[in-house]
Amino acid sequence: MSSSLISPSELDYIIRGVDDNLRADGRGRLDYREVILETGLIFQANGSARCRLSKGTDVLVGVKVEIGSIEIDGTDEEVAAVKAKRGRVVCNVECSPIASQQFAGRGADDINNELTQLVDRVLNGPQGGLNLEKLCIIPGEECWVVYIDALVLDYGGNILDLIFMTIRAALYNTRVPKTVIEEDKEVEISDDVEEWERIEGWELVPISITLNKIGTRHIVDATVLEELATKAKLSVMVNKNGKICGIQKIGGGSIEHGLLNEMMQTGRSIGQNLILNLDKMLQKEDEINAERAKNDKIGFFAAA
Amino acid sequence: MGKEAELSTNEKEFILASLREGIRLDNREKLDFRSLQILLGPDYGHSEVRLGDTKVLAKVSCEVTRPHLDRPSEGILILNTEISPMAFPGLDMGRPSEEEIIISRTLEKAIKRNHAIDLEGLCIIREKKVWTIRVDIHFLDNDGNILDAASIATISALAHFRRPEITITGEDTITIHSAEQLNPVPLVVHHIPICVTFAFFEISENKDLWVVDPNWQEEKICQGDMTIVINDHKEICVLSKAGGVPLSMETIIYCSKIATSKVEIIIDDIRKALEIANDKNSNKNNNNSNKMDKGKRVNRD
Amino acid sequence: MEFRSVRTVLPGDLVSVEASDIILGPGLMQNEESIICTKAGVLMKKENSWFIDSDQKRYIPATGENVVGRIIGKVGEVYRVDIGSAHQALLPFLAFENATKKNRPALNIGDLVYARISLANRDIDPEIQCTNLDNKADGFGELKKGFMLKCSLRYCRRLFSLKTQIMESLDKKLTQKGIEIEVAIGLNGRIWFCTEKVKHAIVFYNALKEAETMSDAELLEILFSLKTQIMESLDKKLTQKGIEIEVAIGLNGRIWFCTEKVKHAIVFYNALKEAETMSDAELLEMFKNLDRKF
Amino acid sequence: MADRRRIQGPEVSVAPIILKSPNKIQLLDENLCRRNGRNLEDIRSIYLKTGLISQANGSAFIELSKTKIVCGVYGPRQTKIPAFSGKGNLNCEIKFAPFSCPKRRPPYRDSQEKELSQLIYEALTPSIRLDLLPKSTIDIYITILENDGTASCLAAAITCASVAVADAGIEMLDLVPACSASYINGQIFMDSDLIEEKRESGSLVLSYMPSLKEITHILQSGEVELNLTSQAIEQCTDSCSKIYSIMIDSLLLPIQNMK
Amino acid sequence: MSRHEPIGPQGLRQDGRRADQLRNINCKPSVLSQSDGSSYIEQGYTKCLAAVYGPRETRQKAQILHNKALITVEISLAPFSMSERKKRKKFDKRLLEIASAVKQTFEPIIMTNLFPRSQIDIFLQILQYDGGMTQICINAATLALIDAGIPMLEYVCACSAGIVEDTTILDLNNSEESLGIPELTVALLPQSQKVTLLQLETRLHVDKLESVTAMAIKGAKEVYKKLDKTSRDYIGDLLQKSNPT
Repeated sequence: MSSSLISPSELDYIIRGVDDNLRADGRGRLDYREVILETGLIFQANGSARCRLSKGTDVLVGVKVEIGSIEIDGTDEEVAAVKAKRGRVVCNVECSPIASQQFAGRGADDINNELTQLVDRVLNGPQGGLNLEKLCIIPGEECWVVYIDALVLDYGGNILDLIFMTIRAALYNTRVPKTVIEEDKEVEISDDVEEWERIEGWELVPISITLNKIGTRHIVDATVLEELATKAKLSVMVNKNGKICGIQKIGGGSIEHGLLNEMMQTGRSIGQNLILNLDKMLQKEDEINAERAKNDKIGFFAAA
Repeated sequence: MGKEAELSTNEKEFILASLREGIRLDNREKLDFRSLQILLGPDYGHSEVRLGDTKVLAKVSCEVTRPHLDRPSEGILILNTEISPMAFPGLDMGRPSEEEIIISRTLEKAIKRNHAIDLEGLCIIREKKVWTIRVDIHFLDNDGNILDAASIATISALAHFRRPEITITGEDTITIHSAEQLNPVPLVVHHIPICVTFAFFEISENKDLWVVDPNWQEEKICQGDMTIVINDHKEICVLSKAGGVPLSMETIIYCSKIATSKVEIIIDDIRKALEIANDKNSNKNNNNSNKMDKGKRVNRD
Repeated sequence: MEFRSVRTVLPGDLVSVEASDIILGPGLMQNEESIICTKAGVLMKKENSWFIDSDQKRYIPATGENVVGRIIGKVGEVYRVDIGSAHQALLPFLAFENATKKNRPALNIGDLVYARISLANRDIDPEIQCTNLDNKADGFGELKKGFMLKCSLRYCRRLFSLKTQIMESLDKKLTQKGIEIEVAIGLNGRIWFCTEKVKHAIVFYNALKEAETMSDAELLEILFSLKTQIMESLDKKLTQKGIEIEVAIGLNGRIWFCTEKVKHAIVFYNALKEAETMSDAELLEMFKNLDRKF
Repeated sequence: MADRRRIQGPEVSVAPIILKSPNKIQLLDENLCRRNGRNLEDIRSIYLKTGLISQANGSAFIELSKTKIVCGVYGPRQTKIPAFSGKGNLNCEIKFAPFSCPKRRPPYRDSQEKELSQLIYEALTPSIRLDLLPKSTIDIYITILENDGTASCLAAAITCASVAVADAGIEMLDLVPACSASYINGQIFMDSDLIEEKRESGSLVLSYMPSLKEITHILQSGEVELNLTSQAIEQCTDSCSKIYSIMIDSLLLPIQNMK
Repeated sequence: MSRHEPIGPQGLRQDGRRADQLRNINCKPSVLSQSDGSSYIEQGYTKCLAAVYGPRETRQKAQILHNKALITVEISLAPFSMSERKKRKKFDKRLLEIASAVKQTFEPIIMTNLFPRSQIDIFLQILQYDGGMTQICINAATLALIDAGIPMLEYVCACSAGIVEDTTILDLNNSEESLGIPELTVALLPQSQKVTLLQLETRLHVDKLESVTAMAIKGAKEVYKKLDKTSRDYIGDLLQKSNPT
């Protein structure tokens, strides 16, 4: 693919720029692009959000909650007993061919699988933040299954970080209907649109900060070209409390021991700040949405 | 499709030139169908249709199964189109070809979506047992317009088919009777949808160039096609002109009228073939009626 | 001496040959002392040469054979040509009469050519050329317009061997009628032909197609199929004179005809009888002048 | 789409429910000693042998008590459709044997196996001199015969594959030993097995090139304080150095035998 | 499931539209960064993104057409686009059929003979679905092709119409589609007034074909006005920015 190549002069330009703390779009090494956030766009979904990095990556996430059965793993009694009381989260990431021509046909299969597994691992483990026990309806039998589908609509680098941000916003936006358990164990879903609750623990859902090692330094929020110049990528998942919820090196290349510690530190501090900003934006979104609900809501892309 | 199956420039231009003069390679007029032969039987639900050199075989079979959860009181109709390299040389065996999708989707729409066969009558015990009717459609030889031939084969096979008679013996048990014991029951056919395909070549202001029932050479060079599915009540069940040369609305309306008259003739042929086949079967049944065997007892949960 | 058929054979049949010095053609294989057939077909023999004439449809190139091919690509200095064999044939730009580096043939993808196989080897892609051994075009080259019939190889071979006999006489006859027909028979199962009027080509196409499965009486066959044209022109002339004649030519040696007036029928009867011993050219001449007799 | 070429097992398989009183498993005794007699920072003993597969260019087998993994390396061979790039391709495929886990694994590659393949690829590429092998491909096939903890399995697979690549005589910058750790109740359990893994709150897999002091891969899950992570990384790099000497021994053995 | 009357006593439909009223259309060309041309369109609650790449080198050698460009169309449906979450297979027959129809609709319109041996890809992503899949795909693709600057003979605009108790209705939504009433989709070339696509899936008497088609054509013309205005405004803006007077 010609799009995955970078010329030596471009490479040199980027490496030197990073060295001088000045990137092609004027940012410093640790500056994030502006994040534009919208919620509640897909009425078929229980929750949805769209995040954009200005003039670049665009991710849309739809969350659907459905009633499903609890899967019991019979091999380990102790573990099974815990799982019987929990709901489930199912994640899926899809890179649409709309975003980049390299995702056409079967081209996106590998990256879809890699991202899906990564997101699934983070959100399904104890670090996922969500209170899965609250999603259980009848222990051992029925629970809410939270389907999180992320769709990458435009590709301008740094997809993973944006996917996590969007998922967090979409989970905030998700309304789980109230349920009543009747005598014969039939689950009745409340008809009243106003009777809903938020998924507990959404604020502890981690976000990812991806650090790109270019030359001997590292940067955050890389563009497409910068990603091509990257030697090694480290994604650090951080939650609101500043805890590390996952670390993963992505792609080829290796990282020196000392640099690794430095990158983890930076990832954590940037992540915590970003979460604070995002939470502010989410609150603002609520106000905007309330305002919008009065008028007829028109298309998000058309309005943008 | 492999490059071998393509036509040379000479052939393309020749066929176009002859169509402009109103002649087709096989001496047909532009509105003529090729000779149609429908062979039904000897088994119930076995139909072989020949349209010129195009040959399609349809075979209906049935079994008792559980119904779909969302339709507990309806039988199930499965149309299975088998496209093999036998009739389509150079077929890519990996994923379904565009051609195959169009054929199977059009048949599904014509027969299933438009409820040509009564499915509610195929329910035996609600939520537990229904008849599943399966039509296997095999394409034996493709000399063009395989879709029309397939639609004739499918509906005539369904109209010819008879399922064994059953009696409900208990809450969850039924007895299936053999043909010797009780006469098998035909399916309830609500209407007979038939496909008529048009092929369009160059369309200019003064003269439209198009034919009915294109053969494979005509199919190869046409700039677009249109399939109209009409039934015996003069209802259009499916109309599919998926792109291709732009047409004026008058042409489309005219085509629908042509299709209506073609369908009438084809349905007459099917009825005749059914009569002949039924005559044969009734003779056979008279001979067998003396033998009385014990019915097979089926016991499934 | 012609090849003559010996018997029908199937793969695995043994052929007993007395002579020791023999030539084996396609479909025969020597296995130690015996000769085994590897194809189903008719065993043919001429002196010490043996081969099996089979009804194969896939062409296997052999040097010196004439083929009709379709251009499917240009690579460097050669055309790639589909001749119906397992591999595409190569047609160098210089393999045309008077072709030079600067004076190249102008063929496009999809065009048909009539060519001769210059190199056939199972390990190399076949090569073809549009000249005879003397570097002359000799009928080879691009085939303009016209139509092509794909048929079995055997049929092509039959037509090809009868070419001189039928095709040429046919040609003559039709030319006299003002119908020009050009025919190129490829031994790769493709027959190209071209007439001025599309209608005539379709008559010829259908006649050829029908004749494929028929016996050796194809000569009559083709005549028969061209009957329509002959009759058409007859019809025209006679109708102008107010004479109508209906004719049915049976392949079993019987001809039926009918006219309104007995007198005319008798004239026709005698004319036909006379014509029986005539050459084809004379025959047509006679038909042409038939109106005068009336 | 199901694979029609082989006889299918049932679509859904369920492990039998073992009727046993749910006694709580004690992971640590009062002396901070683990169930199998190890200390917290001890790794299991390793058996590592090269050259088991005669047809492969390089191969290795690793065993950490219950965990058993075989790896075969084929190549470098010519890349079928070479895309333009100055480097060679590395193709990793990992497969759990159908009988390797408590639940039967389907015979085709599932999404977890695809991801693990990707992780092993990422861990190994920094060590292999792919820049010397343009237009070539190296195939690494790893089969897990028995799985006793997925994180430790991944680490063992990386170790095993790296030895197999070295055995194939492919130029490398360094060997890549890998090690895993589990976070349980705020303590770090090195090289945990399946029972410990099920009770963990997080895990870490680290692969490390000891001579270059570079980390080729890191994968951590679970909610952990930053300094605990740093501690775990230290412990893992230490263990990697131990594994490194075992890897060297296994590679030297056949050469010494030759003499 | 309760079936409401599709047309209420005042002649208004369930969503408050008149029989011959289109749903609101919002559209915008050039919304994506990586593609050569893109567009976003929503018709009521059906929302669709389109991206066009090309003309570019043909990816598979076997598919090269020596005298014209190859057109490919791929439609994907977001997992959350329908009321029931369903992960659709990439090769869903219905989507493939629509993709094939979209492809054939544009084949005679795009001047493919100008780009031999190359390829033009059209990708369509449905974000939310509320009826009218074929029509929105065609409309979105038209806008994206215009944005990509691919030479076309004409615009294509599509619209659907149905018939319910002898009343023809325009632009069906999902709940109307699920009633099983005849629905007809038309793709129109507004300049030459010709039809490139016409699809009907449910029984309709031959005599009624004309009136339903006429309704759909009327709708398609309105769609055309909207699309035409949007792209004219957009291009006008662009030109004004680059040539300040």
